[in-house]
Amino acid sequence: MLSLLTNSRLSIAALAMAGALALTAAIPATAQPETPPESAPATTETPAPAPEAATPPAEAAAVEPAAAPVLSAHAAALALNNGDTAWMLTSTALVLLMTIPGLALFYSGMVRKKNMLATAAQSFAITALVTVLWAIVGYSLAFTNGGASQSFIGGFDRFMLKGMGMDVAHSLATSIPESVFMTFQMTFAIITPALITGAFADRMKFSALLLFMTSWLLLVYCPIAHWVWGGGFLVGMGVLDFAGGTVVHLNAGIAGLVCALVLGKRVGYGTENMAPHNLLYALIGASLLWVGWFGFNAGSAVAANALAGIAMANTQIATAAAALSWMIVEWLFQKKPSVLGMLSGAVAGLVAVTPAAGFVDPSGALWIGLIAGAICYAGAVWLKHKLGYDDSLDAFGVHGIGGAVGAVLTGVFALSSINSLGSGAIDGNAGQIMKQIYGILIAGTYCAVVTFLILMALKYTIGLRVTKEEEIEGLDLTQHGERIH
Amino acid sequence: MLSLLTNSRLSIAALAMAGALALTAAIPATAQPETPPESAPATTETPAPAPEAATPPAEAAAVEPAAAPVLSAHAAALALNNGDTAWMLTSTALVLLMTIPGLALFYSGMVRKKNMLATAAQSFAITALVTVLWAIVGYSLAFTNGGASQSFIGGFDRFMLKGMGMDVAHSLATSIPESVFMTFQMTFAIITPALITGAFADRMKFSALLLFMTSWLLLVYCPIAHWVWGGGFLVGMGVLDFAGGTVVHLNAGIAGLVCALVLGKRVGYGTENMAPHNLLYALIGASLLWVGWFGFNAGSAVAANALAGIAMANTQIATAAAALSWMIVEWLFQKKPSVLGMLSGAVAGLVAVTPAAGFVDPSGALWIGLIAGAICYAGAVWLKHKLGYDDSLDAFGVHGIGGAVGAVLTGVFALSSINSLGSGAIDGNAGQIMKQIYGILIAGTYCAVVTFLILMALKYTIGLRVTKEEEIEGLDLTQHGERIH
Amino acid sequence: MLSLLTNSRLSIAALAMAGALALTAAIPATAQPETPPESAPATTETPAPAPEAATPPAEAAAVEPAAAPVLSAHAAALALNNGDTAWMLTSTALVLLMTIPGLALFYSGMVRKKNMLATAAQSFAITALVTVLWAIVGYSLAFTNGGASQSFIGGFDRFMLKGMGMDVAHSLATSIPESVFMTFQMTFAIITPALITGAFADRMKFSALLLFMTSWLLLVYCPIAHWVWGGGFLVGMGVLDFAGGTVVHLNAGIAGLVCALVLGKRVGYGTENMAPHNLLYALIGASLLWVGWFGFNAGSAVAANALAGIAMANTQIATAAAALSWMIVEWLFQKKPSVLGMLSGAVAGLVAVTPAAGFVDPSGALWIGLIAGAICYAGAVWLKHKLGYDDSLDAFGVHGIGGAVGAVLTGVFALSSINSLGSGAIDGNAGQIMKQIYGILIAGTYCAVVTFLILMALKYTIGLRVTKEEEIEGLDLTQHGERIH
Amino acid sequence: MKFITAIIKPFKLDEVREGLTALGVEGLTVTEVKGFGRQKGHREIYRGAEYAVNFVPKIKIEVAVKSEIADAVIETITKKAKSGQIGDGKIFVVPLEHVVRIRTGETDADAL
Amino acid sequence: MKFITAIIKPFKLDEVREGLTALGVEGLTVTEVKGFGRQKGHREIYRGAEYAVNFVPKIKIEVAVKSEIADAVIETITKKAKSGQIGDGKIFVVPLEHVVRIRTGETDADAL
Amino acid sequence: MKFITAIIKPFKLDEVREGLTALGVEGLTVTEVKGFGRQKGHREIYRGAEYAVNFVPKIKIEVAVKSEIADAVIETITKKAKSGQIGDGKIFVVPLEHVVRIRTGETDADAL
Ligand SMILES: Nc1ncnc2c1ncn2[C@@H]1O[C@H](COP(=O)(O)OP(=O)(O)O)[C@@H](O)[C@H]1O
Ligand SMILES: Nc1ncnc2c1ncn2[C@@H]1O[C@H](COP(=O)(O)OP(=O)(O)O)[C@@H](O)[C@H]1O
Ligand SMILES: Nc1ncnc2c1ncn2[C@@H]1O[C@H](COP(=O)(O)OP(=O)(O)O)[C@@H](O)[C@H]1O
Repeated sequence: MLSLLTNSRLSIAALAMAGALALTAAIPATAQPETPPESAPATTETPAPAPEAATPPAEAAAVEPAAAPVLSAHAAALALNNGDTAWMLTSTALVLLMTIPGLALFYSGMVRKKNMLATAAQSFAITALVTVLWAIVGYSLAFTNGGASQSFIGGFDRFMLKGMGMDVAHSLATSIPESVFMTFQMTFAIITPALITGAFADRMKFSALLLFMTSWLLLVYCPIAHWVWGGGFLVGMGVLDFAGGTVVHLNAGIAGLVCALVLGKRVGYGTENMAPHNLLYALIGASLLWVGWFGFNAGSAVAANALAGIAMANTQIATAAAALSWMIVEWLFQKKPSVLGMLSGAVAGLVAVTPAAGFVDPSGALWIGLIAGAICYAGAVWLKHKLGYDDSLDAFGVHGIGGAVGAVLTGVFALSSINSLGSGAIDGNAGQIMKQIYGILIAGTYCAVVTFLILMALKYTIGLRVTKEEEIEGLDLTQHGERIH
Repeated sequence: MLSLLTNSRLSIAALAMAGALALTAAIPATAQPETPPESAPATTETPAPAPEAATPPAEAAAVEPAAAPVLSAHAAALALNNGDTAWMLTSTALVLLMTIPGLALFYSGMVRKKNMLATAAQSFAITALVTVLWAIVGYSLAFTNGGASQSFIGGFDRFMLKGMGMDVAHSLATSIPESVFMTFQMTFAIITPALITGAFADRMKFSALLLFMTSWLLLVYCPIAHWVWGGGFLVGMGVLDFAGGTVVHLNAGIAGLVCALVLGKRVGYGTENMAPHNLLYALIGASLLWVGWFGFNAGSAVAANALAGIAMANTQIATAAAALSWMIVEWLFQKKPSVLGMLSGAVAGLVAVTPAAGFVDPSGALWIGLIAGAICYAGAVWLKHKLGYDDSLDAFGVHGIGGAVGAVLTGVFALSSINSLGSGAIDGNAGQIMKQIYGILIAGTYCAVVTFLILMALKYTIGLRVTKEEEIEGLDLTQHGERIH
Repeated sequence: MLSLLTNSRLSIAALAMAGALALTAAIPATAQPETPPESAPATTETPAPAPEAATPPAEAAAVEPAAAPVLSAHAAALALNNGDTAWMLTSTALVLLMTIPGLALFYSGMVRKKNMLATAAQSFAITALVTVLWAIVGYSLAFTNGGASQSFIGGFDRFMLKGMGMDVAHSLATSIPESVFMTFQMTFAIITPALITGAFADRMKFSALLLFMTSWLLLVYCPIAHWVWGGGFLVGMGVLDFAGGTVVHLNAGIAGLVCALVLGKRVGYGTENMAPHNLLYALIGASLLWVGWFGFNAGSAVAANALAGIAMANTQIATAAAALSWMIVEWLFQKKPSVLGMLSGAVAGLVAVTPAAGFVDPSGALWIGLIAGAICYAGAVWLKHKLGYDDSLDAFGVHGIGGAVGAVLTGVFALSSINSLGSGAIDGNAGQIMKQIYGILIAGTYCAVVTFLILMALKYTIGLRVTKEEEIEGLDLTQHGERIH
Repeated sequence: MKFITAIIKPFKLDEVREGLTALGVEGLTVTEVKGFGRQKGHREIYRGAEYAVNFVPKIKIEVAVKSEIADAVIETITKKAKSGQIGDGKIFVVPLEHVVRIRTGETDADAL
Repeated sequence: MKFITAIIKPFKLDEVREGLTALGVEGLTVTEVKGFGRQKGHREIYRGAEYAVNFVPKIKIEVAVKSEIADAVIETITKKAKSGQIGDGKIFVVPLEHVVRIRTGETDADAL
Repeated sequence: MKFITAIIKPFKLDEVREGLTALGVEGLTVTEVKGFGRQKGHREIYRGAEYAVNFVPKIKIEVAVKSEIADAVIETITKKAKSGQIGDGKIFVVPLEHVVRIRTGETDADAL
């Protein structure tokens, strides 16, 4: 699927068809509704060594009788653990930091001066837009129980967040208030669409962007998040995705590729100088992505425990390994180790370790980083030029490919000694690799098809792209009436 | 009062008089001294669902007999909760991040190149200055028990922080060490004066700035903080201010307006091009303000619990709503959604939700954001030009107006189901709105009068403003002997 | 010793000899092997007021029987405290933030435009490099038990981090998972070499940098960290170093001085304009260093308790005092308070309070800041020009001198009422000062000698410095093939 | 035709441009330059390293005009750019042989 | 010899440079300038404060050539820099008396 | 009078300025420009996209002088700006008809 998707000459019709087929195939495979969302990776933790893990359920049970009548199906009584809550409040701040200013700067530093403000503003505007959408209905669709349609999508129990009381938790994380869980998940819903903007940098209308992202969040992100985390059908299939390699990165990467294909190349692509204006901003951005990713990955333990600890260590190690790996490969092929290369490698490592962070040990993380750095180098530097699509800032090259590599390698390196919920090929469970690939195919296909349909709908109504003149003058002035002086 | 204050043609004498009157009026209303600071919003939490809330007092009581003899009136024995402490250490770091580099960049990106360093340096220097003042006497004045004068000002029990031992807590927050409480409050005392600098950007002497801020902290900030948080008379009046809408934002905004009026307009205002030099810095700054504000608002729960959780969720939602609201209004009126508009809207939302964060539910927060974005747009874009004062970076337009809007709307949207300490008009308690307005009037008047007096004292001694030549050459070179190359 | 080291005319041979002698002298003084690392400052806390401090050991003891067979000598069973873990996860993120983007920007803003990317990239590349080295063998060498050689260096029990299981803690910090302890310490190992780069900015080859840092980490940092924190001989001598004044700052400063001497001056030093290109970056960097240092110093309590609280308060106060102190001294001598001066003062204060943060009270911190600001001003502005070495960004002037000043003043201001493990001259224990000086001499000498040997080895093999042409063209283009446009 | 180059103080640019437009000049080209002259520069100090910056920011205006209006142009610039303070700048006039408007190919007076 | 100054649109620079190289021109000097002319600028708005920016980014090419090839050079620039849209720019030619190549001290035609 | 334009290497600016001051030249104007000539530029690579930058940073000095000292000025620039390496730059001299000092209205030689 992945290789299909990267082929720009593949007819769009074929793509849509493949997607439809894969989806149809997927439906029967998931006909076990009402599965409680108990086994979502985000909650997994090795039960033995964490004494607090034992207590909360007990307390929760004790408290539940009184609170039960008003609780929605996805909810549970809060069994507050202040330490876990402290870490999740912090993690939420860290993941927000990834998008603003992290991703905003990472992308802004890579475009030409005339588009720097507009590029950063896309991340900022998406942050505001998704927050409101998530509070109104997005969270509810992704994380509540959808009843009959639970395998595919949640319900409206938390429409406008009503019922999210002070003594309630989500059943995925009973030791923290549901408000914290909801906001933490919100930051994931924010960064995913923001990542896509790298693919179509320098050419989408700001108004089209807002409409595209609104549709994409509700039609693509919320369902897929529900499948993987909200108790939907992918959970039941045993796909391992610790912190969102598939939901966030693969998803954003595939959507980016479709955007790049549908919008077409930038004016002057290949002939004009499109060198990044100021990579120092990109370096600040990549650094904040790195730091913030501790919240993303270690926060996905939804507790301040050994699982969070190992996720943080693995994140750090894989990221560093991938930065070095990209650097070395580039040094060999291009004679110089570029700064943008180190940054790109680091981000590739962060992406690839995301599904694996709470399943592998540090040597697994080291390998994942080394492999992801080299493969994403090939994706961003070679494949793109080979196939000729203009994925401007390599949303697909880094997040799509990195996400896929990470998902597969999670199937290779997962160890049950780290997390009882998952074991991979080196742990004697070679079948996990196929499950991982299956997860990639289903999510990737669905994402590609629906993204394509949304783009088409917009293209033939309000239009997606600025005019050629506007593109040449730059998005800062034409979309926002401002510029950097 | 607010509308009076915004009228630049209002004679200064009238202003001073009005202030003096309001103050006199306020004094009798607060003749209940020795009120223990039990009901300060910062400590409020729904007692039931937080199991740890029950335990600490018990332990505290057990420990107290031994420690009691040495404790000051404001202090209590420490009943350490590591989770709460972890979150408050983090919150302190987050609020510091708001000022440096957050606010420094937000403001610096909006001025002309020749003043960028000096503008950022004002925030940095204030951070250093206020830290030292706070440690010496500021904290003591604001947060200790002033004995006979307790309604108006604290005492000297913590002069040089003496007595702040390892086993002591502030009675407002017994689960965290007093050192953490003191430092957390310090970060609020830092950002408040720093916010004012936006009003007189590009024209105050650096030496005058240091003296003004020293006086202002001790004569304006410390008393008002004491009235609201330290057990002073505003607590007893039932004014709701969760995280400092009045103490911090309204206060800074009013002071800013007075500064703008007293210092006068920038040379060339209205004729020369004063376009912001680099709004990307402003975007970084606004983003860090947003992220750091989690520490400001959720940290004001002084615990890692459901109150912190709802405060964080509300902060996120109101901010996003205000960013969208300002953006849409501007799009309608000016034909383009500017980046600076989105940033300004976000900050307006952050300001407005500050007093409300721990009292309202997410739909209240959504409304607060939507309203604040639109009103602050009017304040910064319309009112200022209408009345003709030069509040250079809209300290009053955003913080003053946003702070007032937030205070009033807290009186509208507060729900006792969120926080037992407060209920507003939609909860059947319409009288709360008047209390909120009363709080605004008292704090605003006091601030305006004393700020004015301080400025006058400095104006006729060392002088406030750089010379016209220095202003034209820029503050970077003339005040600091440096520049951006 | 310090004054010897700063004398550029001191013959290198003499330096090496002095080092060798001091080392020989040190060996007998440390002939008590097998000392358990119980008294390392990082774990110290006043035992009484922290109720959780009592519990964990008990639990640990209870769990140990089962887990004991597989534990390495340095390890213990994990007695998880979620609050402590939450804070240490956060602290790790904060310390990483110090290096990327903090230090990267602090340094990058001070160089000329043509070297800005390369300078920032040095911090970024070191982050990646040290992470991998630390995971493979660095952590093991510094923090495991070296058996017979334990006084000098750890062993290979954690080679590739094997055995770092989910239920294991380091015996220095039993309330947090070893993975968190390891990653927290990793961030210290990252920033130390990165600090050195300030000394040789603008002239080292990128390839030489990578090899130098690899050798330096393993041959200098790991041993010294082991002596001070890993149970090595300096612990036994009673040297007080709360958060790494000697291991990190003095060490980096001395190494920087040796680098500056060996590499020689920049082309054009003293004749060409080498004014910092953009001090706003430096201001962002210094601000992030300040914020991140809360993780560094308060995180060194390895718990979320009163010790962390006082360390944070002291950090804030000393930093502010030093910023003001440098500012005032500069104002007197140079007629203007420069922005770079305030930033430099703040960093000097951060450095100087590092060894003291968990041993002194706030007035001690105030004095430390005031003294360090003034002395480091002399170091960076006067001594350097006097002696004529080109420590480009004052790695020695700020970190070396500040580290030494802080170490000595810790011996002056330490109070046993703050931390039972240390008392200084004002507490009646004047002898502590000599111990502190002894610590400086031993670590400084060892560092100087080994750094010199590594540099010589590289100089005569692959070469250290870029060619004169490359230096003139700038490192961005010549080392990385990129530039800021 | 004449090719007139004027070095002026940056904040005088708008006034000069308006003055010239009023005279009927339809185009001009502006460059940010640094001037060295009687007007002094400034000193910058960074951690004790002192740099004397001898150059002052100036604006260079280049305008090609028909010989008939050259004097009026010079006079207008002189009037509008004058602040009376040192550093007001200079005007240089060289003979202009030939002009082409790229868009249309028009030449000389037609191209101005 | 002639000293030719051309004001062109920035994105035409590479084409013009290649055209001149093909003609045998071995050197030229480029400056980023701002042009005022028939082509309109843009407006920026910041919190209600509106700024009309009348200047448009342009590139100035300066090239000294032997008189013989001056016409060819002018023609090439005209051809390569033309987009047909307003704002394409102008070419100015002034007589050049003397040229020196600093490195060698060669003068005039030899120095070009 | 002569209007002398010199293109030099950036790091030679201070030497040239001092040399000219010694000659009695009281003013000059400096512009940052990019030169194309025999000296090669550099290549930049960003994620596989390669950009050849053909232009090299240069400094342009413009100085108006009395004809009498023109030769001395040219000689001084040649001497001070020479590094002997390719890319040292060129000097161009055009006749200068008229000069005005804006502040005083002085003209020609008085204005220099
Ligand atoms: N001989 C000259 N050649 C070229 N530019 C000059 C010359 N003399 C002065 N200038 C320019 O004019 C500017 C103003 O000159 P200056 O001597 O400072 O003051 P004033 O114009 O009042 O005499 C200088 O900064 C420089 O840019
Ligand atoms: N008289 C002039 N003197 C100097 N530069 C001029 C003159 N007229 C035009 N220019 C330059 O040429 C550019 C293009 O001119 P413009 O009038 O906008 O369009 P066009 O070249 O199509 O007529 C201007 O931006 C300006 O830089
Ligand atoms: N014919 C020319 N017209 C305008 N500028 C020129 C010309 N030839 C050279 N230059 C300028 O002189 C600089 C140096 O020329 P170059 O050929 O690189 O070396 P050299 O001066 O040593 O021959 C160029 O970068 C360019 O700016």
